[in-house]
Formats: sequence, structure tokens, C-alpha cells
Amino acid sequence: MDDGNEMSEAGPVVRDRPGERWGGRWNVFNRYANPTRFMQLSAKLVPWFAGATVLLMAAGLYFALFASPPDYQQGESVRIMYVHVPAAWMAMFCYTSMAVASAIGLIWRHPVAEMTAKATAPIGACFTFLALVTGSLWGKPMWGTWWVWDARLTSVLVLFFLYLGYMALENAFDDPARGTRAAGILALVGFVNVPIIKFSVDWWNTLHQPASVVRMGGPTIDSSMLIPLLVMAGAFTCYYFWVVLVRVRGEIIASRIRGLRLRQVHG
Amino acid sequence: METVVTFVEMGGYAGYIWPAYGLSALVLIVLLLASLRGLRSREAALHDLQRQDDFAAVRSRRRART
Amino acid sequence: MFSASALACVRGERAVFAGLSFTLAPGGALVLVGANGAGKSSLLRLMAGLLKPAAGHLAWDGADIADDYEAHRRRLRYVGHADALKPALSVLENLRSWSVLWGGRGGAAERAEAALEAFGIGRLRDVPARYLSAGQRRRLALSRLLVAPAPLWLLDEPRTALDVDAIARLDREVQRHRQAGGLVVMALHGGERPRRPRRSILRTRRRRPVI
Amino acid sequence: MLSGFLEVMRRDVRLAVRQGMDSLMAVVFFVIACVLFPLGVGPEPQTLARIASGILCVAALLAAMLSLERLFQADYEDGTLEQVALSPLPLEAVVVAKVAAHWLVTGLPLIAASPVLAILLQLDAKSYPALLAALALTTPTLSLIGAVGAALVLGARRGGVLLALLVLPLYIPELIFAVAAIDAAGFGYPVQPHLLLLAGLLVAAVVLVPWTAAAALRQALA
Repeated sequence: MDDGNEMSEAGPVVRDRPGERWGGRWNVFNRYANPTRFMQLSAKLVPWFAGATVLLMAAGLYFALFASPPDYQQGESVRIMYVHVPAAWMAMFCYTSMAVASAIGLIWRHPVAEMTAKATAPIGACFTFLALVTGSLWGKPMWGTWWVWDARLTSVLVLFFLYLGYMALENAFDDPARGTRAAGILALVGFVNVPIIKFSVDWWNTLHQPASVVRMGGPTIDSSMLIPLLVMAGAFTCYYFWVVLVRVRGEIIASRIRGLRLRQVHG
Repeated sequence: METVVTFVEMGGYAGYIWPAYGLSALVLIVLLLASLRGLRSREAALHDLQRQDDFAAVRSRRRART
Repeated sequence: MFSASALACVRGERAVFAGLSFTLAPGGALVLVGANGAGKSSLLRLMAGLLKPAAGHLAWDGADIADDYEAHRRRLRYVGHADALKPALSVLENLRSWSVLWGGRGGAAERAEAALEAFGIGRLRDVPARYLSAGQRRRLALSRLLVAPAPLWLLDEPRTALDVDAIARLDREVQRHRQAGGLVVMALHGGERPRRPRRSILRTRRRRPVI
Repeated sequence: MLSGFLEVMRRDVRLAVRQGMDSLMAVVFFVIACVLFPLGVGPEPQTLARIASGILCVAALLAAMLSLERLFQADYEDGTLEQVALSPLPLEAVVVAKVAAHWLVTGLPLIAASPVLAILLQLDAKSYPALLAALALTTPTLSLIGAVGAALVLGARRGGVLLALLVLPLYIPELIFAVAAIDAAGFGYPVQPHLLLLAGLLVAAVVLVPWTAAAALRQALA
């Protein structure tokens, strides 16, 4: 070194141009994802999803509570199915989207994908919770008990734990980027494990088959029941997109706030 | 009137059906409102911060000029 | 030849530095100075491949290190803030593990003992590391540099806790390493000044460079 | 490469032996947890014999999980982890070496202690071989899956409780198949299918875990 290595000196280090409102992260990953574009797009989409949710929900409730006939075996209690089954579907759907978004976030470091995974978790947890509680409320009149260790109920319960683990890990770090990456890996690990857990619980259930269980959701389903089911599922899906867009917008703004705060601290 | 009563009774399953629907509505609405409120408050916070930031930028530029 | 072009580092969501470039030829040394939080340690961790640059490249003989981190790991020794010692193991046991990891089993103990001698702690070889003073721990951590040859040394504030004798030993080893064509990048902590002004100094500073 | 792998393993085993009590803690926990059950459900031999397999497996699972918290934590805190990550040994191999060492110092003692506890819990004598085989196949998988969790919680607040929340749901298949194997032996049914499933899970874990845990460690170091 004394022998005179050429070396350019470090230039100005934080780019401090007025146009760059929030930290270096976005500047760097602009080529992959543009939260600004997402903000514009989501602002247009939110009202549409909100409207679709309200309309489909109203139609779904009408079909579910008025227009569909009572089941010949289960009577009126079958109406619980129209919230229970779509909620259970959404529980799976949300977990899948969370895993896919996490994978995109981890592989391509796509910030909007990371935020989508983070925003999906509480929604999925709520749907899972609803699937469990409505299942329990349906089980009481059908099976005479609030809870049976049925394979499906047990799997959904485990899924609920996976959501809780994801959210707990996400929140356990002082550095939000760190939490998102760790939770993303967990989401993928959980995603690989869900089929194994499902299989093991099925296996376990056949070993310990409780005698009194009436199997839910018979093999055939009448169209008079299918329509409310599908409409409610559509309503829940639109609801998911509505809320997830709102939450991702919130995440983007939160990261802009963090960028500004860091600039206040570090100049 | 009678149809309303039979509707509400739900063939004797009222105690299960209405809690199921009510709880679902409650959870979904609370989640929605919480998400919307979170977004609003962050938007407001960002707005404040940006104003401070612009103000500080203007001031430092003015100082640099003098 | 180790070089960086337009390197940028983002920690958390904060840009630590950006647009940083340097070239280091065989036998060269680079001294990093700068205030706390200016990114000296981050730069060393980038050079080690522990962190990925947010923008820019680090290249060894023209090849981007990101293309082959495994090869890059083989040519570097990194001494960070943590001494990476196990208090329950003896000084020699501690160092022998690293000697095996970097240089293979053959002669691992001998290489470790020679390294301990070079840093003046050969007589402590059988003492459990929990009894060492801070300076002795640091000497042991620095001994890792010598257990197997590697062309690139990355030292993060290596003189912390060292006494005059140890600093002289470190300087001698650095000198010897460079004479053999090795490269050294060394971060100095706040108050320290590089002793010879002609050495290349890279100031990692936020905002304006003050040279 | 092999010498480096063995060195990491040997160093961890040596550390565990030097710090004797630390690794025995898992076994002690296992014993105490198993002893609590008869006190809780009553001493009737029939009752105990019926639930013995479940108690043993749940307690073994909890003991394995509790001991996992320190798997990477100490190395993370004292800088060893970043040095190992910079060594020529791939991080995946480091994970396997450390998990193997962890299994030697906690999994093996658990297996060794299990027959004694099985006697205390009145487990059917026919089930003993199945118990040992099931634990021998389960404990390595528990260590492997737990390693991913331990790597993910590095640097987190409340790492221990968090680790339980992350890892216990993933342990469910292990628990189910292990208990099924032991029970099947007790009832005189074939044990093999359950053991094969456990072996399959072990193989899957051996393939997938090092890779995942290494990714988790890298992001913890970054």
C-alpha cells in the first residue's frame, strides 16, 4: 500500500437527492418491483374489490339464509356450512398465497411480495379461526359435542398454529426486514409440511376412529346448496383481496415512514 | 310476523346458526376496520413527516445559500 | 487483485454507503477509518461475502465474488469483533478446530502451535480459554490468520485490547503477509490513526467525504 | 471436507461433554416430565399402560425441543457461526454436523433412558423393541426439524417460546407415527408400516433440512 495502490476515494455515501423520499432500499430494487406503481394500481383496484365484496356478500347471505332449502338430514343447521366451508377454503388459499408470496420475496427480493406475505397472515389466521369456531358450532348440533378430533378439524387447528407461528416470528425481530425473511422461510417450511401433517392426521384418525362421527359434507351436493356456497366463497375471496391490498398499502407507507425516520436520525 | 319468528328460530338451530354468522361478521368487519384504520393513521403520519422533511430541506437550503 | 466498483450497502432499510470503489493489488493494504456507524464493519462483511451488496460488485482477479462464494471463502480470513472462542476448550483446542477446517487434518496441531507462538501465547496452549484476558483472547482470535495461508485478510479493529507487544506482533505478521503478496483490509476504530500517512485510506463517511 | 465435518461434530460433542450438565438437562427433563404423568392421571397400571406410549413420545419430543434452543445460539453470539460460515465447509454440512452432535449428546441419552421410564409407566413388554426403534428413527428427525426452527429464531426476542410455537406443529407427524408404532406392537399388529413412514420422514428431513437451515442461518448472519 505504501507502494502506492491506486484507489478511488469513497464518494458521497447516502444519495441525498430531493426526489428520493425513502431510504436506499427502493432505489436499489426498483428494477424488480416498484411500490409506487403498486400504490397507483391498488388505489384503482380497492374500490372494485370493496364493491364486489359487498354485492357478493349480500347475494351470498340471501341465498344462504333465505333461498336455499334446509338439508333433509341436518335441517336448518346446514346453513352454517355456507360460512364454514368458504372460511376453510380461504384458510388454505391464504396459506398458499402466503407461501407463494414468501417464495417470490425470498428468491427475487421483491418487496411487494414480501409485504403481501406479511399482510396475508392475519387474514388467513382470521379465516382459520372462523373455520374452527363455525365448525364447532356446527358440530354441537350434529355430533352432540363442541369438538371432535376429526381429521379435518385437527388439520385446521394445526394450520391455525402455523399462522400463529408465522406472525410471532414476523414480529420477533427489531429489524423488520429480518423478520420478513425469517418468516418467509418458515412459511415455505410450513407449506411443505402441511400435506405431511394432513396425511399423518388422517392416518391417526383412521386408527382412532370415533364411533359417533357423522361424516360432514356428503358425496353429492345439490345445486341449491352449491350456489350459496360458491357465492359466499366468491365474497370471501374478494374480501381477501380488498383487505390484503389495504394492508399492503399500509406496509408500503410504513416503510416510507421508517425511511424518513432513519433519515432524521442519520442525516 | 310468524315467518320472521320461524326464520329467526332456524328450525331450533338458532343458537348455533346466528352465533356462527354473527361471529364471522364480527371478525371480518373488525379485521377490515383495523386494516383501514392502520392505513389511515400511517398515511397521516407519513404526511406529517414529509411536511417536516420538506420544511427541513428548505431551511437547510436557505442556510446553505446565506 | 481485489477490487470494488460502485458498492452500496443497505442495512435494515438504511443506506449505509453507496458508490464506493477501490482496487487493491497483491501486497496491498487498505485501512478503513470513519466514525461509528459509517459502515467500516459492514464493508468488511461485504468483502467477506457475509453481506450481499445492494448494488455494485466486488471482484477478485476480475471475477465477481458473487459468482463463487465458496472459492472466495477459501481465500479469506476474517477477524471480526467477536473472538469466536469456546471458554470450555483450551487455547490449542480452540485454534486446532480452525486449523483443521482451513488447512485439513494433516499437521493441524503443529500449524496451530506455530500460530500461537507467533502471537506470543504458545505457553498458554493448555489453558482453558475462559481464563484468558481480553488481550489474550484477541491474540488467540488473530492466531486464526496464521493456521493456513490465505491471500486476503479482513481485520475489523484488530488492535482493540492489544498491548504494545501484541500490536508489534500483529504488524510484523501483516508485513510478512504483504511481502508474500497477500492483501490486508483493516478497519481502525475511531480514535486510531494510521501510523504511516502514505498508506491508502478509505474513509467510509456518510454524505460528504472529508479527506 | 470430511475432516472439517468431523471436526465440527467432534468439537460440539467435546463442548457438550465438558459442560456435562447442559446436555443431561434434556434427559432429566424427560424423566421428570414422564414421572409427572402418573401423579396426574393416577397410578392404575391399566390406565398408565394405555397412555404410556403417548407420554413417552410427547415427553421425548418436548425434551428434544427444549435442548435445541442452544443449538446455534451460543455460536451465533460468540462469533463462531460467522467464522464457520466463512470456512471452506459448506454451511449445509455444518448444519448436519451440528445436528449429528446434538443427537449424539441428547437423542441417544433419551433413547437410553426410555426403557426405564417405560417400566415406570407400565408399558406392555411387547412394545419395547418398537419403542426403541421408533425413538431411534424419531429423535434424529426431531433434531433436524428443530434445527430449522433454531436457525430461524436466532437473534429474536423470546427465542425459546417462539421456537416451541414454530416447531411443535411440525413435530405432529413424528408424534403420530411413533405412538402408532408403539401401540401397534402392544396390540400385536404389524409395526413395520409405521416405522417405514418414520424412516421416510427421516430421509426427507435429511434431504431438505440442511438446505433450509443453512438458508435461515445465512439470513441470520446477513
